Amino acid sequence: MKLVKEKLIDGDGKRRDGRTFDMLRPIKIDAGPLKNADGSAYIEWGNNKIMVGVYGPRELQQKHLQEPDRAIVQVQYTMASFSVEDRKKPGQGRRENEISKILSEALEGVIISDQYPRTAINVFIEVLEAGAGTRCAGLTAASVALADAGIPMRGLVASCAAGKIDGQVVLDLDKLEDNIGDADLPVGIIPTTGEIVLLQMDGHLSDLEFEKAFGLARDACMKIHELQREALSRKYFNEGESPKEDEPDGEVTS
Amino acid sequence: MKLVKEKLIDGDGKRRDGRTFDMLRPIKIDAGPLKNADGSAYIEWGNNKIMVGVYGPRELQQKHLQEPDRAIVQVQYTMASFSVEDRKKPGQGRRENEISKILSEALEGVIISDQYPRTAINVFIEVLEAGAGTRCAGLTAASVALADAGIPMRGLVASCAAGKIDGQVVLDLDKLEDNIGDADLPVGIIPTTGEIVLLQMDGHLSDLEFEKAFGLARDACMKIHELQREALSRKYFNEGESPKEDEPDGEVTS
Amino acid sequence: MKLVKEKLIDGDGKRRDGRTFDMLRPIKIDAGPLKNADGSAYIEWGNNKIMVGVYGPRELQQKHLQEPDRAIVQVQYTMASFSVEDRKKPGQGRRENEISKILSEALEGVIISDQYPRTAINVFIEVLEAGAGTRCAGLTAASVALADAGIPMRGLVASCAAGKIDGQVVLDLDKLEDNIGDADLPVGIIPTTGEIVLLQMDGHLSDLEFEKAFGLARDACMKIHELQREALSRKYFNEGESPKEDEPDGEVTS
Amino acid sequence: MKDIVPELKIEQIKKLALDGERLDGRSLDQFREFTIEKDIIGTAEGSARLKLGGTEVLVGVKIGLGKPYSNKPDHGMLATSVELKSIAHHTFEPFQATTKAKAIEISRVVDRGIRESGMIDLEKLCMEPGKKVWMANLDIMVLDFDGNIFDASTLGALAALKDIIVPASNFDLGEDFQLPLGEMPVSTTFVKIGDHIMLDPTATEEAVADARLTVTTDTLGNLRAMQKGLSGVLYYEDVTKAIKDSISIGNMIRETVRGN
Amino acid sequence: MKDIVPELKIEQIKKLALDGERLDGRSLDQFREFTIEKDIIGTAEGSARLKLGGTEVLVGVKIGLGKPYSNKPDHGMLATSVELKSIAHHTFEPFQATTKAKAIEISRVVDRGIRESGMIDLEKLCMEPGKKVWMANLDIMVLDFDGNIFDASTLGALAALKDIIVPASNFDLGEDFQLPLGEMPVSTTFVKIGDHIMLDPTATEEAVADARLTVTTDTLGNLRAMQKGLSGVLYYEDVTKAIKDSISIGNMIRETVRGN
Amino acid sequence: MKDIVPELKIEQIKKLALDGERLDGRSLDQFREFTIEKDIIGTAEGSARLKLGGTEVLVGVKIGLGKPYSNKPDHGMLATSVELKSIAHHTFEPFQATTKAKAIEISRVVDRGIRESGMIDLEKLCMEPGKKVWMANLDIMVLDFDGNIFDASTLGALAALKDIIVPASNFDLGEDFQLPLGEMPVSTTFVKIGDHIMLDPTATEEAVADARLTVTTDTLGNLRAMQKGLSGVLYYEDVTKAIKDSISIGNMIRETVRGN
Repeated sequence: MKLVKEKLIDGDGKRRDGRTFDMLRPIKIDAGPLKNADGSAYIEWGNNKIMVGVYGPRELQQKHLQEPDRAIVQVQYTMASFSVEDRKKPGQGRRENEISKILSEALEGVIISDQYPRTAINVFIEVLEAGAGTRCAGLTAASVALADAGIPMRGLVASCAAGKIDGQVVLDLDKLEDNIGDADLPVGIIPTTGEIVLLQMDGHLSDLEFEKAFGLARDACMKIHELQREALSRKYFNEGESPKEDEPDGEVTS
Repeated sequence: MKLVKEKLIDGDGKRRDGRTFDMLRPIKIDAGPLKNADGSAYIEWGNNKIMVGVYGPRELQQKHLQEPDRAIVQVQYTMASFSVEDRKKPGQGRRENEISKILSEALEGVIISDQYPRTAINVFIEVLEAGAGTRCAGLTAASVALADAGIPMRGLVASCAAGKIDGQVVLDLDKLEDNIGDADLPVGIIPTTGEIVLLQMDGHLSDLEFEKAFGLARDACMKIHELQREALSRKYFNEGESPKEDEPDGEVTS
Repeated sequence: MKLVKEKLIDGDGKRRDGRTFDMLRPIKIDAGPLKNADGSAYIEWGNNKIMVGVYGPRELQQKHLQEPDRAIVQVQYTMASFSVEDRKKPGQGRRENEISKILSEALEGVIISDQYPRTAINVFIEVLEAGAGTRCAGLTAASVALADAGIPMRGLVASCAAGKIDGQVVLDLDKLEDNIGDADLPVGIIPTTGEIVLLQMDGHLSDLEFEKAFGLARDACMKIHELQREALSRKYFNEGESPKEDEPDGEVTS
Repeated sequence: MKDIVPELKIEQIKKLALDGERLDGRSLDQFREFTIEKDIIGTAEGSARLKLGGTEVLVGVKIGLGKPYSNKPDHGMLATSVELKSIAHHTFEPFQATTKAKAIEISRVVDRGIRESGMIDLEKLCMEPGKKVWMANLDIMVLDFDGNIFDASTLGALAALKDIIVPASNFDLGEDFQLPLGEMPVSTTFVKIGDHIMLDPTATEEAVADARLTVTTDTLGNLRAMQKGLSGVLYYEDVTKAIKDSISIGNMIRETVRGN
Repeated sequence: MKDIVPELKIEQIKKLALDGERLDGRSLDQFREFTIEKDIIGTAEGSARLKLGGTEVLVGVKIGLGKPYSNKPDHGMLATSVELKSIAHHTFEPFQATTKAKAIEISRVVDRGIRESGMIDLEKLCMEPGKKVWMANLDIMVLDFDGNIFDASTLGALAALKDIIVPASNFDLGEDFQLPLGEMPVSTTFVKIGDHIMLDPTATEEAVADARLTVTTDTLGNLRAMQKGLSGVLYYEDVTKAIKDSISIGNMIRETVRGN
Repeated sequence: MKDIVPELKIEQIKKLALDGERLDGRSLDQFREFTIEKDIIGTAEGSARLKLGGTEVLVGVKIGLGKPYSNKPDHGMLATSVELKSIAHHTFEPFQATTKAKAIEISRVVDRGIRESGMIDLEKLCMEPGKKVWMANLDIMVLDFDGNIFDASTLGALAALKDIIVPASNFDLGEDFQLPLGEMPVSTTFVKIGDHIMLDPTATEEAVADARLTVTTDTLGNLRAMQKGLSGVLYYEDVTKAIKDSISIGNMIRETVRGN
């Protein structure tokens, strides 16, 4: 089996699924689908299907990890065995370990955690089907689940990747684009402040391409932020597609 | 290597080892063979050879498992690497884990454990040679070992399986009968009260066959119960084959 | 690939690297190369390259291992994955586990540890390249690292192996000699007192050969002891090859 | 400190049970409503999301090739796992021995029900005896827990196994074909609290139960698997009643699943 | 008990930074001196000891044969590990989850930098597509820790990978040949403490840092890998400044390594 | 809290030893009685139950096929394990590092004694060099513990290995044949308590011992393996005395085993 490098963008600038360079895949967010978790969210983003549950703040069992002045955030990002083409072996792999760590750090910077000393906030990100961009989708859903749990945050984190395929900078790579593309740049920000909480990159980007890719991702995060607020509004205000105008923008403080 | 379904019962109703449908394999029980364990028993049952040792009640190291009003029972059922035809890999397998759990529960319901809050009673069942029916043989021996340790119980548990081979309900399957038979029904009861503490089944039984099989197993448990009492009598009263007439039936309370 | 038994000693009594039966391989010891460790030593001995770091005495995390009247010594002997011809798999193997245990015991007998109740002294022996005799080289370097950490000892331990090749008793086997030789006898002693803290042997030795081999190893330990003292002197007294005459012989008490 | 809440709860449950009632308004032998969503995971050959009351499981089936077990050289293979994910309940800690043991017991009971009923016709999944057979990895994730994972898992597995296409052509092994199925087993789980037997327990009922009994039956009303659990005892009459109920209720459940 | 020392340390570091100074006398964008010893391990095809200030890593590369990944059947393989050995710092406990997670993150970032830059020409390491390829095991041991293992590891890896002879003749696979190398990536790691961005942090600086950013660049000044860490946030300007610095400083570092 | 009992016990043991006596009435260089039951496990090619005083071990040997070690391509394989089962003593916790380390040390010493004496003629167990050789899995379970597992294990292993039939016909590899045996090594273990050397220590003696020495000798009185243990020191005279005793007592033990 030899991978032939397919053409990912056609003459009209259309990608294989018809998107232009600056378009997101379809995204659906549902706030609060789980009964037991203190907060939860379900996201479908392209082929990605991810369930997130939040427990806490609750007493941290491992005393040596307790922080005397704040809650710690423990994200556990896990791929279901059936979430990928070749069945994933049970147990946390190194990739899942790394993503869990960087998502923990990303959220810890956003949560106003000094009200909860010596506790842990546990965020379980269960990837049910993986189709490229799971860390961004997971982080996006985790924000919603934390808000659903009533945990005070300085803002909702929205996350999205940009990348490069066929030498062009584009938004939100799908699985094939990610596999045979030239670069991937996952970004997580608080859209209301521009603070960057997640930033990774691998592949091959010039500094100008980086600027363009980052811009695409940042703009997309604004749109994703709207979807997050709509999901929360649907749950808490029984509203339709748009949140209240007078609600403080993305602020979810208790 | 293709398994040809052998005939397990001949025209005279005899099984491969000459037993009729309602006969047990030979059983030998020895109470108290070990010096260090607080109680112990060794059982040979057909080809099964099993050593059981009991420690406790003793302080439970893992605080989070302590029960404030009673002792917990921790059975560890282990197969020796050489106990089966194909060498068993070291470490507890899933089958051993399940059997340990159901035997723990079976014995916990029998032990009068409220005198020993926050402690554990550890029962180690070491299968030295396995020849079908190890969980029943192990449970039977564990009862004797507990009695040998002086742990108060509401009664001795006796255990035996019935099953179905060649379409007929029979008692106490041996290894080949178990492998190619139609059903297996392990039962553990307190013969003096009829209380069921262990019940599993797999295969294919109609409700009438179940009744017949359960009846066979229950009757066999009565006989096994006698063997258990004899083993304890031999140790504690230096008697021969029969226990004292005036001893309370199967009751081993301190 | 069939191992042909090579001739290890030539007609002139010379070994493959030119050594006679009673010669050591070249040894270089450096005291205190590491900044963070409380004490450290680096040793090159033939092809062996070993770094040793000491931490402690420090509070022992695992309470159940604490000794109320003394420090315990925990040696961790580890081979780097690239230290041997066939890459070593990660994780502690059984051989490393055994060597860690016997080296812990060897050093525990030498350290004056009753000043430090409930603590641990951790000795990390990192084998960077292994060329036969790593346990002796590691023990020798560990002594120096402990002295560098200021931990009081009844004396410096020196260690060396003797063995048998081509039927002759010789000192300090190299890798090929160890692989195809007849016997190996690692010895660790306090040269100033003759106390034996490490002794292992495998292969084939008569009692007379044992006596000869032990004698060779003991004499070599005297020389190694000098090298240890020189290394410490270079660090602490900025001296050349020989330590102060009036320094108590090998005593390194605080 | 002894937790006093369970004792109060037990009293309440027993009192209600005297009138044949339960905390959530069901009768003692009533199964909760359940819903099934099928084929939701694109990377799995079969999948289903099953909600049984407040319990939710997600089941995925991956089909691959493997070397058969040496004692079943001409049979395909089934491997069943149940994961009690931390996301599902605050007491689930997958790395703790107790959670692990629970998950193993459930997965083995679910596996036996499916295997012993012959639901999957494993003999038809042999490609080359002793060398190459099809293997179904049946993985069950518990996402939300309100009791009775035994039955929720079996039901979810049934739904996920239905209508699976074995992707033989992907492996250059001929044409794709439908996973050959036989019997459709249904498991029903009862708990005993005091003298009362209750079907399909909630998490609250399980927490105070004395004994548990799972009975798996097939279309013809035959027993295919049973498992008693917990440290309380059962009497013979408890068991025969459970078997009787299991057969009749199992048939109703089976019809509902078939309809999906 | 809350440790008060870090807070005092932070104040001191921030105060110095206002004047562009640091505790060890460096300027904010100054990389520490480093030394490289090459080919010190006889049992490894490549090796190097790298000291960067008080940080010391030992890198060994073993070359062997393996079966290629199914999605890269015609590529050789690279496997990178970083070990935070207990010998290196009193806080490193390799069996604790936190130490393990740190080591995994570093090894994956180092690996991505090397892999994505194409430093090793993996396509030239295929012997038989889908069956047999050369595999480089790149193992990095941290022996002494004073901050910035990210860059120390990448630098040590560069040095160890240079001039490796693939021992093909040992495996009866033709003549030995030089490991084919392409780009030489350099990683530079910054921390943000308060409003200040500092290059190549010491252990003390890392301990009080708010955020961390590693930027790996190639000869042409292109980005090959980036990784933000820690729970503090960065602003876009922080990132673009780091990229700019990384490119210029990376070139200087690269020259130094080439000289070795 | 410091346990005072061992100190009292030490005093008593030392006092007795001055008169050449021990707690259980033996002389200092007296080995305990032992009994051997052979071939008790039907599923093992070889087995034995050995009781040495209050110590009981069960040894099973399974014979199978395997790929030889790359550095011994024409030798059969031996793998020895010792398990310190919880059933044997209240201090044995197989998952704790200390119990595990003890078990590993014992198994390696037992293995070296058997391997280095050439007891099993491994060269005769090669079927196809580099590809297929016979493998003996020697598994030793400790069921009851009253000291000196080293010698009990070696003795049990000797008994279990005697008269093994290699089941070649089961594997279509020709006729069954007797496992080829050479030397019969015997190990003797001493402890030093204060100034006294005692053979074959009980659990009580081991608990208070300063140092331990195991010496394995063959028929000709040659040394085959030695192992010093514990943190006390030995003097050269202690070792030479132990070797002398080991040779003479080893011969007596060997005769007893041969008789079984």
